[in-house]
Amino acid sequence: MTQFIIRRTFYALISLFILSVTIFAIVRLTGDPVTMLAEPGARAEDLDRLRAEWGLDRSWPVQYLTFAKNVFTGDLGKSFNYQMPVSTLYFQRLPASLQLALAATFISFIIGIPAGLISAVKVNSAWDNAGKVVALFGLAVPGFWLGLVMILIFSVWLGWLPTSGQGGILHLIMPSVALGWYFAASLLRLTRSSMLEVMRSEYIKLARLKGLPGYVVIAVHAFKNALIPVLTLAGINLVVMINAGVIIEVIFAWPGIGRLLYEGIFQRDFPLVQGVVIQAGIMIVLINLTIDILYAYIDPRIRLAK
Amino acid sequence: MTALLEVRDLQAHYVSFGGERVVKAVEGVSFTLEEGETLGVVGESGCGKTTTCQAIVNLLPPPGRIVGGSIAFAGEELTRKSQREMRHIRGAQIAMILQDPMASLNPLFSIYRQVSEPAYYHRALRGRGLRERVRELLNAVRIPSPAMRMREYPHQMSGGMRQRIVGAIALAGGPRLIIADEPTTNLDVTIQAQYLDLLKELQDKTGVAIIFITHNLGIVARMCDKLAVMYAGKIVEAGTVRELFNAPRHPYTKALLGSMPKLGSKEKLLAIPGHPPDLATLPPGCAFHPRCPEALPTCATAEPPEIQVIGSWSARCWRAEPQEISATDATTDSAKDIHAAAAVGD
Amino acid sequence: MPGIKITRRTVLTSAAFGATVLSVPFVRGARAAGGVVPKGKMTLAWHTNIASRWLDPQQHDGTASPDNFLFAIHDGLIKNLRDNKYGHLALAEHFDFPADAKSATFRLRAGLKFHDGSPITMEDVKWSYENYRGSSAKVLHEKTKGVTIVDDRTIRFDFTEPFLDFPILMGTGNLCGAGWVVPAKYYQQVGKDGFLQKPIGAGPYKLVSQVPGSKLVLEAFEDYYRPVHIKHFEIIGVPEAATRLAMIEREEADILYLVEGQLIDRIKKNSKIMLAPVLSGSWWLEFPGFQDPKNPFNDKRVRQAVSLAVDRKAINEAESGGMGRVSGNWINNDVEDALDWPEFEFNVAKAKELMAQAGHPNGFKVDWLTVVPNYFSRGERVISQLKAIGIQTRLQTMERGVYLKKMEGGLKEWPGLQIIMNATRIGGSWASWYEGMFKCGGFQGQDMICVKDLDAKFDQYQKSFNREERKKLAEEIQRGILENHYFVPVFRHAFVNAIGPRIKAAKWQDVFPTITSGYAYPWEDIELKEAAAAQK
Amino acid sequence: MAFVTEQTRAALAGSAPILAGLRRRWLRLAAGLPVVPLAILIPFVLIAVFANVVAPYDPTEPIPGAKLFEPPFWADGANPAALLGTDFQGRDILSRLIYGARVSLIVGVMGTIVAGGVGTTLGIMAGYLGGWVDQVIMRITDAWLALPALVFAIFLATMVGPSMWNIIIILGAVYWTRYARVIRGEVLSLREREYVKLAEIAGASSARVILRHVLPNVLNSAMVLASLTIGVVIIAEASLSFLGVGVPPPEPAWGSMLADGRSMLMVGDWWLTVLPGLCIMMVVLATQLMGDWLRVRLDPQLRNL
Repeated sequence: MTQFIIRRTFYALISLFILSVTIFAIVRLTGDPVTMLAEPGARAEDLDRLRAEWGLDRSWPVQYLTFAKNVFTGDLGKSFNYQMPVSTLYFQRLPASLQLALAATFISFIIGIPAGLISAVKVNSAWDNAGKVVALFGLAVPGFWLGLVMILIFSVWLGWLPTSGQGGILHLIMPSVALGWYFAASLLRLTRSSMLEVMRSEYIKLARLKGLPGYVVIAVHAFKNALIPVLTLAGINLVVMINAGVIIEVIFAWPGIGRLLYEGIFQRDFPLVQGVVIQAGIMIVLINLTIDILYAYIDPRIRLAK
Repeated sequence: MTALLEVRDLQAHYVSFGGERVVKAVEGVSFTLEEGETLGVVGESGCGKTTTCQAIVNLLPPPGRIVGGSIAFAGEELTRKSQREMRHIRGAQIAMILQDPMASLNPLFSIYRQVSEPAYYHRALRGRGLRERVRELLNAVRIPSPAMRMREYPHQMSGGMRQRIVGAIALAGGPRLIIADEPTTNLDVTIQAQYLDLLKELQDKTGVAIIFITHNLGIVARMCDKLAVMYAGKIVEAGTVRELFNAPRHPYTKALLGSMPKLGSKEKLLAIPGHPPDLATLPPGCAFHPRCPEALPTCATAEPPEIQVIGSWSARCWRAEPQEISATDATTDSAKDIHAAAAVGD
Repeated sequence: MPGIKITRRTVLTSAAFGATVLSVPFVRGARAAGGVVPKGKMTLAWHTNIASRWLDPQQHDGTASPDNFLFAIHDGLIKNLRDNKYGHLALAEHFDFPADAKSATFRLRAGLKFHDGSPITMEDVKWSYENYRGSSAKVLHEKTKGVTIVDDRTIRFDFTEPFLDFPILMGTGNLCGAGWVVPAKYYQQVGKDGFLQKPIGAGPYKLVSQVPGSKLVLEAFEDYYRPVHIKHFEIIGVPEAATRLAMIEREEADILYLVEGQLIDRIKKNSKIMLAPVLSGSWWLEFPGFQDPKNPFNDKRVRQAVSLAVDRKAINEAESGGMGRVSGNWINNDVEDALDWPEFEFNVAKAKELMAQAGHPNGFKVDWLTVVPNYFSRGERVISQLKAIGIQTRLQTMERGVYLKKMEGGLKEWPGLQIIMNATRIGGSWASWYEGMFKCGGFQGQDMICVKDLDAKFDQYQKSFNREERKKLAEEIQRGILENHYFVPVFRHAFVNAIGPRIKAAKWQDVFPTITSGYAYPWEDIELKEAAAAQK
Repeated sequence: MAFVTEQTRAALAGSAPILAGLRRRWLRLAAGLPVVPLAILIPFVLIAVFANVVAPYDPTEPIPGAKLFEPPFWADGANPAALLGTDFQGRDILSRLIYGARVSLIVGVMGTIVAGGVGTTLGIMAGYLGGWVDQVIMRITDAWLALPALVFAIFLATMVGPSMWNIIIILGAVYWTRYARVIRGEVLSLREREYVKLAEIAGASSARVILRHVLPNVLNSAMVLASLTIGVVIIAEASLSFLGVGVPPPEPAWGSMLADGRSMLMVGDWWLTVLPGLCIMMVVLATQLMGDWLRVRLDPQLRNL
């Protein structure tokens, strides 16, 4: 088991290395943060001064080594635009993103899981189709459009909800629905396939054969088992929502990490983009690693194979 | 006195999307089972054995449906019962042991919870009484230190132990009939033998009737009183184990018996040539005729009727004939071989 | 020299002029004698994120973004305000810039304070100038021989040579931050990073709290030397234009920046919202690599035909709701030494004739037309207008960072035959425009334009200390560009902002009075309607 | 067990039964087609194919004489020449929607094919060849998953310049990872199947085994994934348009129509965005439902017959 964990950790580090090199190179290939400031009034000397101050006058390998070395010491570098450590910014924004992501996860649950359950239990019924269409709707429209239409209806026309920004629970409703609905479809699918798989399992057959009431079989025996992969997916979705809720955060002026990344990309704030991406990568890798280890713990066959 | 279970002309079909494909998994199956008796049902995969059993407990997986016939259990007609009524039969009157002990237990519930459920729902046991009952059951299936084991989870158990726990679950509701669907397929040989012994012992103790679904004739020889051989959704031959093993009338039964390795022989397993037919597109006449070494011209055109050989012994074959009273009754050599083979297992 | 006198007079007159124009608020301020009690709350929906470095004048990046924030939190010795381009007296009550331009003396108002209550001392002014490291720092420090504290309210800057641009740099909030005063002790104590977290300045609003990048919560600074009318002031970064509109519709925001051109007509009809079309950057077409004789744009007649084929009025109508300006010069006319130039003619027939004379009666194909991102629609309009004279081309869209990178890369990034629809921002000086956009080696000119005789004249201009000569050279250079159609000016677009119903404003200029900026400062002068001010 | 040998023998006989099985599966597909998704998709596909016949105007040129932002037919002051009104350039919205079907469907389908092609190939290579090839491919896949699509899209747009085809490449490059993962898993389990093992023992070359035994068997999963990806790709194109790096104008993609018109939503001209939004929604919903149906039909894991 220890060997398994070591091996998986090693793989994870390789993936992170590839990720860091890729992101390092591609942000640099697409522009120059200093050029973004090159407006009349700025002078070549100012630009050179900024390049030197931001460490961009050094060669790429040197820049990368500094970056990689710093990452190992937990330092993601300093944002050009904010003149603040990226990790400080990240953790400043994290609560807002986490709040939105948790609310969105909740929304995705209440849309996706019942629809998936109905879809699995009552295959091809009208309820199944209705649930499917509702859950798939979030995936079938672009998030920005859904967000804006909601703002139009609920803020501008009806005046029920504030348009944007972080605040009370009312501020949370529209962004979390817009974000969570997108993920509902994947939950629907996984809940359904996982339920169908569980329902076909021997232990559910046995549960029925025991003469348990139908709801006990479905809601207790089957659902509890079907929930494991669903929760795994929800965990990964949560990480994605925290780090990449770009469009929804932009539409709703939500002060989260996705917007930080968005601004970083358009401003070519290299340390910011690298930092957020690496941070997200670490979270994803960690969650995958945990899942792998947990599954290996449950199923010895995985442990022995690759 | 009515039989414990009387199945008459049972028909169960799977109708796929839109009805363009009908799989006649069970087509006119009849048999009876008395209290305390053991019936073996054998046949190749997909012959309708499992469907028959699922029909008995009215748990055909969709899109399966019972389309005809009757199932009388202790005088009550099961096919007319609602799912809610059936619920009180399942687990309480009829229990089932499934093929795969590894998969039959829910990995997320404790042994206690899983064993106690039938007693909880059917015998209304609660608290201390329930705990006592579980301990008894685990004792009965020879689980060591049951008080400790029942707090554990399936993944902490060995395969043999899990199958015994499945046995305990079957017994928990105090059923009169246990349907065991290939219960030992996934166990290794020594554990299989132990398990079969245990079942036999429990049957003796509780007087429960058992339907044993298997394709292992060794197990049949060891465990069963009666035998039904199924092919393509029909029972092609039925009778006592002794009768069928001694002088099988149906070529298919013969082929099955022939495919068993004889003790001490160097011969490997023999396969029956050809494939089992597609149940949605059965050949005309006798379903077995394409593979039958003794087929007559009539076999390809007309379906053979059920011919009563003697007593409850019947066969569906144009070649079968009613037997004279003076039939042999002694156990033949081949039957002895079979008993010996059963001791080793499949 | 008379020229210098004029300039000096300009500075002093500006102050006087400012005083007259501002007489209404000033009278009110004087009557209240600090008795204006700031009331109510105003929210500004800013159109991008809020980069923290904008909160520190010491690291002014030279763009037209920090001034929006500097004018709220900080204050300078002199600044651009209303129609005074750079000489409005702010912390200084007197500014003396002698004729030889070899020194400058400021006398500060009495009793000035920072937000933390500490007095503004001459040491603060000196430290802020000497440690300034933002845009133009090098030229300022190189040309400065010494900074002398004359007395506790007077400071003198001595220069190594005549430094004519000194007042422009010191007094233009969207160019340079050297003249903006930060508390030296506090700044050193918390460091430049700490300062961004909690900046302390001398401006009309002090920072209460912030979510870096997306929100600033400000409160009126009661000890400001001018009356501040609104108590609470929030700046929220809202990148999405449609959301900003919804906010002002819902009165969640009172002022918003940047309304898309296509919306102007619609919002004009909305009685609740007042549009503020501030004249902003100019747009023009340029022809990278036209110096190559094989390039069809090498022929002046072809460039002139392009100019004749562009329907500037239609573009202004569609893109700025007619609120932009169809001007002749590509250099904003409100920039010092900008040359006034008549509107260009729109005459397709004449354009076709010129094309035929140049040997392209059926026009020719241009690989791409690229427009400053994300103003793609105006590029599309130009493309369809050019079809009338047979110039066939397609729009090339790019993300902004990519566009700027390619501009900086010079001609090799623009292979084949291309047209660029370039633009610049508001403010600056004509020389900075020329240097940046046209001159050989300039950061957007690179090797794409390169007109040698004009560049030579520009070198002469930069070396000259003679104002007359400089003015003459400036005009010659601008005339040279326009007469030869090296650049084909299109229009000066409107940076359209919107004002919500809670703000007291008879016309939009009441809220956006400063001609050198697209923003709504001076913030302290903005007032809420009585009912809105009374709201909790 | 006695009867297993029969299956092994079938396997020894070669892959004929498998191919026959595949054919049978496809034949069975023809029956019981899902009505609703097809009723949506077929008209859209026809419109896309015959856009040049159906559309009343050139979608990239203003209607001569029409004003900007003319309202659609049901509103007051509508221009009868432009049934669904005009956009910010005075172009016919109906024509743009019609041509937009073509662009969006091409982007969706081709993006999916690129993603599916790359992902399936790499997945098969990783799963079948194993060893360091597997390691390299899977580590890249893992890294890719954490890479924001937007960063990548801007990067590629810089490298190759903006055009519809490059958007397709970008979306393909973003979405191949899910194929690689799923297909690799499938291949790993396929390798354990007897007929593949037997073919290997019989000395068939890797290429042959992949083509005859592996590919036909992973194709089902790839098809199901593809049907689910088309919609995601169409939506992703719209999101790229929102971020300013989508299909470049004047090409009429639904996504860019949506993004361009979105501010008009707040001033009352909702049809500019709602109409393309509805088109996207219908097509994506239909492809998703199609995908679900295909999945039930093709993916043996999930068939419940």
